[in-house]
Amino acid sequence: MKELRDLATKLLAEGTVNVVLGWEEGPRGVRPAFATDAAAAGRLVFDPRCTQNLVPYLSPRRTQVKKLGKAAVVVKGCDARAVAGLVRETQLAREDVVVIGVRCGGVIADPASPEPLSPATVADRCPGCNSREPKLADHTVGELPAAPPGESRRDVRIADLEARTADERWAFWQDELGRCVRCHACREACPMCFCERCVADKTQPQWVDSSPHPRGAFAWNVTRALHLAGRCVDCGECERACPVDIPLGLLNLKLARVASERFGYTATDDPAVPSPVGSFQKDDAQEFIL
Amino acid sequence: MNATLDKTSFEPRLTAFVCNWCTYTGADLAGTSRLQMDANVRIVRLPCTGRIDPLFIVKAFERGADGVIVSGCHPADCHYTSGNYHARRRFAFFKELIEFLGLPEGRITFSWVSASEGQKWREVVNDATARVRALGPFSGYPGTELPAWPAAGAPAPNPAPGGGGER
Amino acid sequence: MNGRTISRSQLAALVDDLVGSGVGVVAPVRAPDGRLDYRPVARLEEAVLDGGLPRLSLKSLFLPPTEPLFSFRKSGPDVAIDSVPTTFPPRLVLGAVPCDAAGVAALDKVMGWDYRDELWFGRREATTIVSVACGKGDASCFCGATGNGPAGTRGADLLLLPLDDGFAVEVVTPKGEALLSAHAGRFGEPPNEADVARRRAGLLEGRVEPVGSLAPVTAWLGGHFDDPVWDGIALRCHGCGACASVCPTCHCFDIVDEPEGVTRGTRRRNWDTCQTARFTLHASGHNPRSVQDARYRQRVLHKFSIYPERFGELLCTGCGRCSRACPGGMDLPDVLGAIAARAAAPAGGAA
Amino acid sequence: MRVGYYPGCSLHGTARELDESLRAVAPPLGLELVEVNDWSCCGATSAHATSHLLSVALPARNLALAEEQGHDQLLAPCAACYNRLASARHAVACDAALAETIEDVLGRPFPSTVAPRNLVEVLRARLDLLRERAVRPLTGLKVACYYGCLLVRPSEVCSFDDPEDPVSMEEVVTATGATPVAWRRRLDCCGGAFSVARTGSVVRLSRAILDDARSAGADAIAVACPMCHSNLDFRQKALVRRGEAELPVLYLSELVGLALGLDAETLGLGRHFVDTKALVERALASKPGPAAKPGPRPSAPAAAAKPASPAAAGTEAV
Amino acid sequence: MARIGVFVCHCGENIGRTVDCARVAGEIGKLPGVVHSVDYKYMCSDPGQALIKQAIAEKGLTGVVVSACSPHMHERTFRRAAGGAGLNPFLCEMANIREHCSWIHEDREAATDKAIDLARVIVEKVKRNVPLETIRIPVEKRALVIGGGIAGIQAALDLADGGAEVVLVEKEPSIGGHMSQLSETFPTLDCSQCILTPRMVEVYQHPRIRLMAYCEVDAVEGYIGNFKVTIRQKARSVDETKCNGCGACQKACVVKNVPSEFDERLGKRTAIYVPFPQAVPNIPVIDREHCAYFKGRARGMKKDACGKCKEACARGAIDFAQEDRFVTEKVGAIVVATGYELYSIGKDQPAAGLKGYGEYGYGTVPDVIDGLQFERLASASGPTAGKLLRPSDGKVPKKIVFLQCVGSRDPAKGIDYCSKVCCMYVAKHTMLYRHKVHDGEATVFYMDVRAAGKGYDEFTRRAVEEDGAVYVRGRVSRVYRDGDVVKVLGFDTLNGTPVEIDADMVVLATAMRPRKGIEKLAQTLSVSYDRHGFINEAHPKLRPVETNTAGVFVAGACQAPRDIPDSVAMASAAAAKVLGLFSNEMLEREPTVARVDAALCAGCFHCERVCPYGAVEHKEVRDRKGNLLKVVADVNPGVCQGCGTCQATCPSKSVELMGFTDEQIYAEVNALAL
Repeated sequence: MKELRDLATKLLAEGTVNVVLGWEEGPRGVRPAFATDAAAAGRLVFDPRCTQNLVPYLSPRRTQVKKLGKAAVVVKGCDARAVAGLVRETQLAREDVVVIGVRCGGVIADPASPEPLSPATVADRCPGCNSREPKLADHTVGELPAAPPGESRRDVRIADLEARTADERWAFWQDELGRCVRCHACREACPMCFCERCVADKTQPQWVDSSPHPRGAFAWNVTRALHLAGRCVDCGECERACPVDIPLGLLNLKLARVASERFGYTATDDPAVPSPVGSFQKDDAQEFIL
Repeated sequence: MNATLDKTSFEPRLTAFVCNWCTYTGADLAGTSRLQMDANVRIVRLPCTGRIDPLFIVKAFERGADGVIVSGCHPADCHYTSGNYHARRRFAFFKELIEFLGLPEGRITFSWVSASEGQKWREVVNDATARVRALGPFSGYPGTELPAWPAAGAPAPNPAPGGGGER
Repeated sequence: MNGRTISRSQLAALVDDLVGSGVGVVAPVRAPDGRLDYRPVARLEEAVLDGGLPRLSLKSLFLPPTEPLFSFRKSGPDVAIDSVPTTFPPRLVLGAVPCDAAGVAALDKVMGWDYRDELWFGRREATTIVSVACGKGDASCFCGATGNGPAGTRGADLLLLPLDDGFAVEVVTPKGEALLSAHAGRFGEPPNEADVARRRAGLLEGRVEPVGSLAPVTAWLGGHFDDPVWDGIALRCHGCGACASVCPTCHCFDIVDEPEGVTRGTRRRNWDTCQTARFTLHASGHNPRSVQDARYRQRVLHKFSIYPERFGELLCTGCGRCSRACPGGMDLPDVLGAIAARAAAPAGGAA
Repeated sequence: MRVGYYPGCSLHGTARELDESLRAVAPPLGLELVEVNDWSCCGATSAHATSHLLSVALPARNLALAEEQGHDQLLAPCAACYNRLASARHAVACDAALAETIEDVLGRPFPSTVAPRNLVEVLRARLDLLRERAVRPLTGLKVACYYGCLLVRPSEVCSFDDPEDPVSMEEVVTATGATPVAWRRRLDCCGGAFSVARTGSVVRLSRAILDDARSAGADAIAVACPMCHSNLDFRQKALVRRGEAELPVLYLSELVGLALGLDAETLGLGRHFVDTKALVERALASKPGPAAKPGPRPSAPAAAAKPASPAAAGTEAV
Repeated sequence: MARIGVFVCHCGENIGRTVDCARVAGEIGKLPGVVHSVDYKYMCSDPGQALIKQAIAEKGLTGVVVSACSPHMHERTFRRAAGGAGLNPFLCEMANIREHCSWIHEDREAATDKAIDLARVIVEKVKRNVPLETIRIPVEKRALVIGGGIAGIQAALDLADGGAEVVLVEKEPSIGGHMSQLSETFPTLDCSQCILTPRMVEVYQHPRIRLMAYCEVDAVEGYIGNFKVTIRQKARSVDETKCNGCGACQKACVVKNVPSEFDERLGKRTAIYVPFPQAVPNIPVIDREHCAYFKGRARGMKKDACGKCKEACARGAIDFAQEDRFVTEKVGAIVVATGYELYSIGKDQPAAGLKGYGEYGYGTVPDVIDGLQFERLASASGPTAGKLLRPSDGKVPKKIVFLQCVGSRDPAKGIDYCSKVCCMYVAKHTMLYRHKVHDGEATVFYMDVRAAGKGYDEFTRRAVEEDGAVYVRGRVSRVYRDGDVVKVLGFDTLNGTPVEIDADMVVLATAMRPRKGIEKLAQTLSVSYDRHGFINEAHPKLRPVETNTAGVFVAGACQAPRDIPDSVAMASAAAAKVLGLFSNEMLEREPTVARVDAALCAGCFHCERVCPYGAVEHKEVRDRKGNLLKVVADVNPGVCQGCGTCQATCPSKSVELMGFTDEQIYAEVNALAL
């Protein structure tokens, strides 16, 4: 923790950056901090409650954060993949941001929870994490803690869903998506959703009905998942942001598997690795095409 | 959603998104060769499979289609050299997602039909129609018609698309 | 206190009577993921009356996330309209949390202000709300500060106060009284006054609300539109509007015409939120609230300044859902506290 | 590999040596022959000459039995039986009306899942095993491969090899170590079923085949059809002119058996009219390796001599 | 509000028979925005088009929908008609109720319902059409001709004489193609060298033709009017600028036994060779596979294994170090004239689905040869200097049997088409044979003699009546060597008897197939080809020399089996088409190209990655004070071909493909709801 605060204070003092994006104690557990001075830098923390991915604040659409000047951002391994995503799609120049990587041993699902990190409270994405030390980082702080506890529940849930019949799956998703109120928190919280105007907001024509009835919810969630196919960095923010707790992560993970099994692409924090979107191989599998 | 089902047996409605250079011309060839086929398919012409967006397919189902056909040039034959390669990746993601969401496999048919394959186009049309007829009407999106009371919080759970359910 | 008591078994029987007589009963139900939702129930066993706050507020039973206003069908020059029924069969909400019931009461004002919303009031008249005093408040609850409290009766027709077995029943409105007399046999003798008072006080024990009285806040807000406190207040807010979706009192909606073919379509009303940039985007491209600070200020002002100014009561029942739902870590009580501090300290004072 | 086995009437009668040799070579080649029980005659020439329906129904019955007994392949070593089974299957596939009538006749739909296989096809599929286990390669033996007309024609029915220029038998013969000779009348008819009705034409045709094989320097003729074998071997005494050397006629399975080191008795070589002793000595003369395990003895008691077939009695040398 | 005019065509009874056109017009007339809806017998006729013009004028139509045949047939016709009446042509669309409806359905009610749906779809689309102006782009007035056979030569000469620059690329060391291998040509029997060589020299000397022999097309980018072609100049190992074709090197070459491709392996050639005496360019090529020097190098020898040709060359033109070089050319149009090759008769076949004729003994019996080999034997510049001698023992064959249709018209062998020219050249062969061997007996096994050209049938009659060729109608079942005689077993179907001939030589008239590697070239040009590999023409009757790819034309036998007269005619037609293209300064291009809305583009540049033509560029968006706001994508209308892949890939749909915008397609899909 101290190492992080000292680094932040030094960067601010040197003028290398004008603001350090990190986490600080808040009224409900930890919350994002925009430290622009030593005092604020002194309040930066890092512990298993720092679930939230701060990279969405680096998107060009966040004009207020941009106004604060050059930023440094504290990133876990999953967050670093989001930085690579923005760099890969020319939303962020790598040299315009200072990345402070933090070695992470897994975070809890709800940042406001007082519970310690345990197999029960660990975030779904953490068990089996392969990027506990982010490679894309200008500085890396903290010792490498033990591997995240617990087993991944989502592999089991996907396998269980895949084992069901098509109609059972349809009923499951219609029920889950039936709760969607189209607040688009999943979109606003996602680092990779940086469109100037989302296709769901395009009214001429209204491809995606704006109403939260099953037809609109289905069209929206299909579009969101597809637009993240091969781009999702698996940071879990969409599922955490959903006020009605729809298991959106399952859709993203399913397509992430398709991207790796079919096209050999796994989410990575190396911006040089091209995303499978917009590229192809002459011999891509086409067993499903007559 | 109030399709008049006066005919006893269910006649599926299929929308076909095809590329202008190969499958559309292949369908023309099937026409000039007078190859008789089912009349359930309506063709929407697009310049290339590269232009076919999953949004079209979802919208087709929203507007009453029971099945969708997507077809274009064989790989390496694309008039625009690579439109079908990009489409193939896009369709791969879309098919895996939509089947994970529970749409039965037979509802959407992907195929490559070249300008000289009038015969194959007929088979694609007839087979797809038969598959969709067997699956029954796509029950659309219950809850989007006039409200079924009581609209208590979440809408009433939805019957599975495969189930009969008058459309 | 013209209260009565009702045992748990009698309450179950009452529910059976109601359902049997065609009155839809809605109550908090535990969903597979452990959270609560207001859902229709057939028997009392399905309901969870002491589980705390459901996911979405009671508002969704009166102003659903989406509802059709009418369907239209064109043939040649003329247009046929299928309108929507505005009278609804009777139903009863059992186990509403007081802060939800209070929200519905607050909204009655704006829904009947200059234009009477038939759909809203159609549902209101058909519904009897039976609240249950809330013992499950957490650090984000501040229903007291908004003048209602865990055993508040605002918006409720009957208030049930949990006893050892069953509940003490407090009649709040004539509709509540009518329910009591219609099913008099189900209700027992009035409760022991002292016991009720003791339990009511017990609800308040050990509750520390994150923010004190809001009167000074309302007063201050009126004149400080450009105060520096607003600068950077919403830096961490994503502008997604999840808070508005879960809020019992947010009631903005968008009206859209959805075509279903060339000649047919439906006009629908959907929930909307002032927190998104699109909410105030003009056709010209200009947006009066272009930054998130302005939008968040609008949310605070509408609830704690504009609504009180017009209707004399807060547009917030202190349920705390917005803080719990916020992915960005925004916390309304914390903001209100900061404003209260600023109101108290006349000059300077860091936000 | 488990294969349904349809011996057909001739393999239980005049062509018993084909059955014996096949059963003997099957185990070393990793083949498990499971005889279809209750099989009946395939109708051969008499059926397809008289009634098309009969010529399809009889094979259909046998294929149905094979399917019910769990076989997806049915080995019919006799070229005529194979041809009938394959033709029936083809006829039904092309004619929906016929398929329906067969369904009524058979009481079940035509068993299209069972694929008829002939002797050459099955042996060619095991060439690598044959080369590996040919302990006594027949080096130096020159063999004329005789397909006859039923094995590769009509092309749309018997599509396992090129109808005009087949190579499958040559491949099997090469695998046994012997050398196939290039000769002309590989695909010419030997007279077939006319051996009784018009013996004159059979003599003319068969003699032309023997002469051509002999002029091509063959030491023996390999055949895969009992009909051809009987016309060339059984009738050879009547065809050979004075002073010409006789030409032994062997079934392909017998040749393969020799290469696998099996003895003449097991392969039924003693049953031939044209003496095969000289040829067997030559084969035995080559380097003997460990004797391959002979197949199970056929259940029927080994008859000493071939019963005098009625045809032989009635004719005299022409 | 839209004012749409709908015109339902009966197309005589092609549509009217199974579609109730009046009901279609009636139903569509009820749609909002449709102010005029009629049906008529022949919309594409003059009176039909007049109906459209009149309706546009009288009713002030803002859009026209013609429900008739396929847009591929008459979209251009009706757009021109609408344009003529002052309506922007791109506000006129067609609904395909013939090929996609009336012709493929019998049930009149179902076909009519479908026709109504298809018309409604296009009406809704036209309501969202926007007027578009054709795009004008500069045209590179240079043409690329691929293939230096007679078709390529003719096209190149016509183009050059028409004023266009030409780049003629030929894979072999010399131009001339298969025609240069022929002795005489039918039906006039004039010697092919005499009529071809002057043309070849004309090509060589023509100021506007850049002849690139021994070169291959490697890659083609760009689009009509602006192709960028990468051409691989294969290393000849001879410096073209120094060599004057004196032939000293060939005399000096020690390797003399390489089977000559030009002589179809009947003759021999040296390692450094010129294919034939009249070769153009007359510059030798070193065959590195057989040349002793290069074989030495291949084995890693440091010392030069041989250098005889270098020593013999007075002008030092031999250059062993020469490597393949790549040249790029900018051209406005491409003519494919790669010609044919003969079907290989033997066992191994180049393409799947093809089978050989083991039973004809080609390759095992030396005296069984194919048509081109007979031409080489008969040719004065051939291996036997024109004397007909059989390859096995060099004797004069007294009896020759010719077999027609070897490969052609034989679905079992994978080729079901007729190769069109064999009947003529076999008749020619019988004549040449009789002229050289007066007592020779020529027998021809045929199925039907197809000699349909001008003077063709008379030519085959002459072969029979004057030169005594014996035509036997029937197939040959087997050809095999019997002693020193070639036995031919056939059957005469006319008198029902088998035929057995002891011939001295057998000539097989084999099928014509497109050149090996045609598929790869077609894919490089993104041109489609049929299952045999022949290039697909745009329309068999109406656009025979064009392909579906704008700017790529086709001539000669690469499009289908074709004889010399047809190939020359087709070459001139292709040249005419190209000259038409070059005749105007700017090329008019369909305006259906993509446009980016800079306000909505987030600059993720997925579109740039998927664009096959590199039409997406970066554009900076600055505010009035000039500081950079963002960098967005921008489409160059000249380069964009309108495939629309960018729009389907763009997450926010900020790019719109004119003619197939989101609004239009949404309206089409929406119109399909009942």
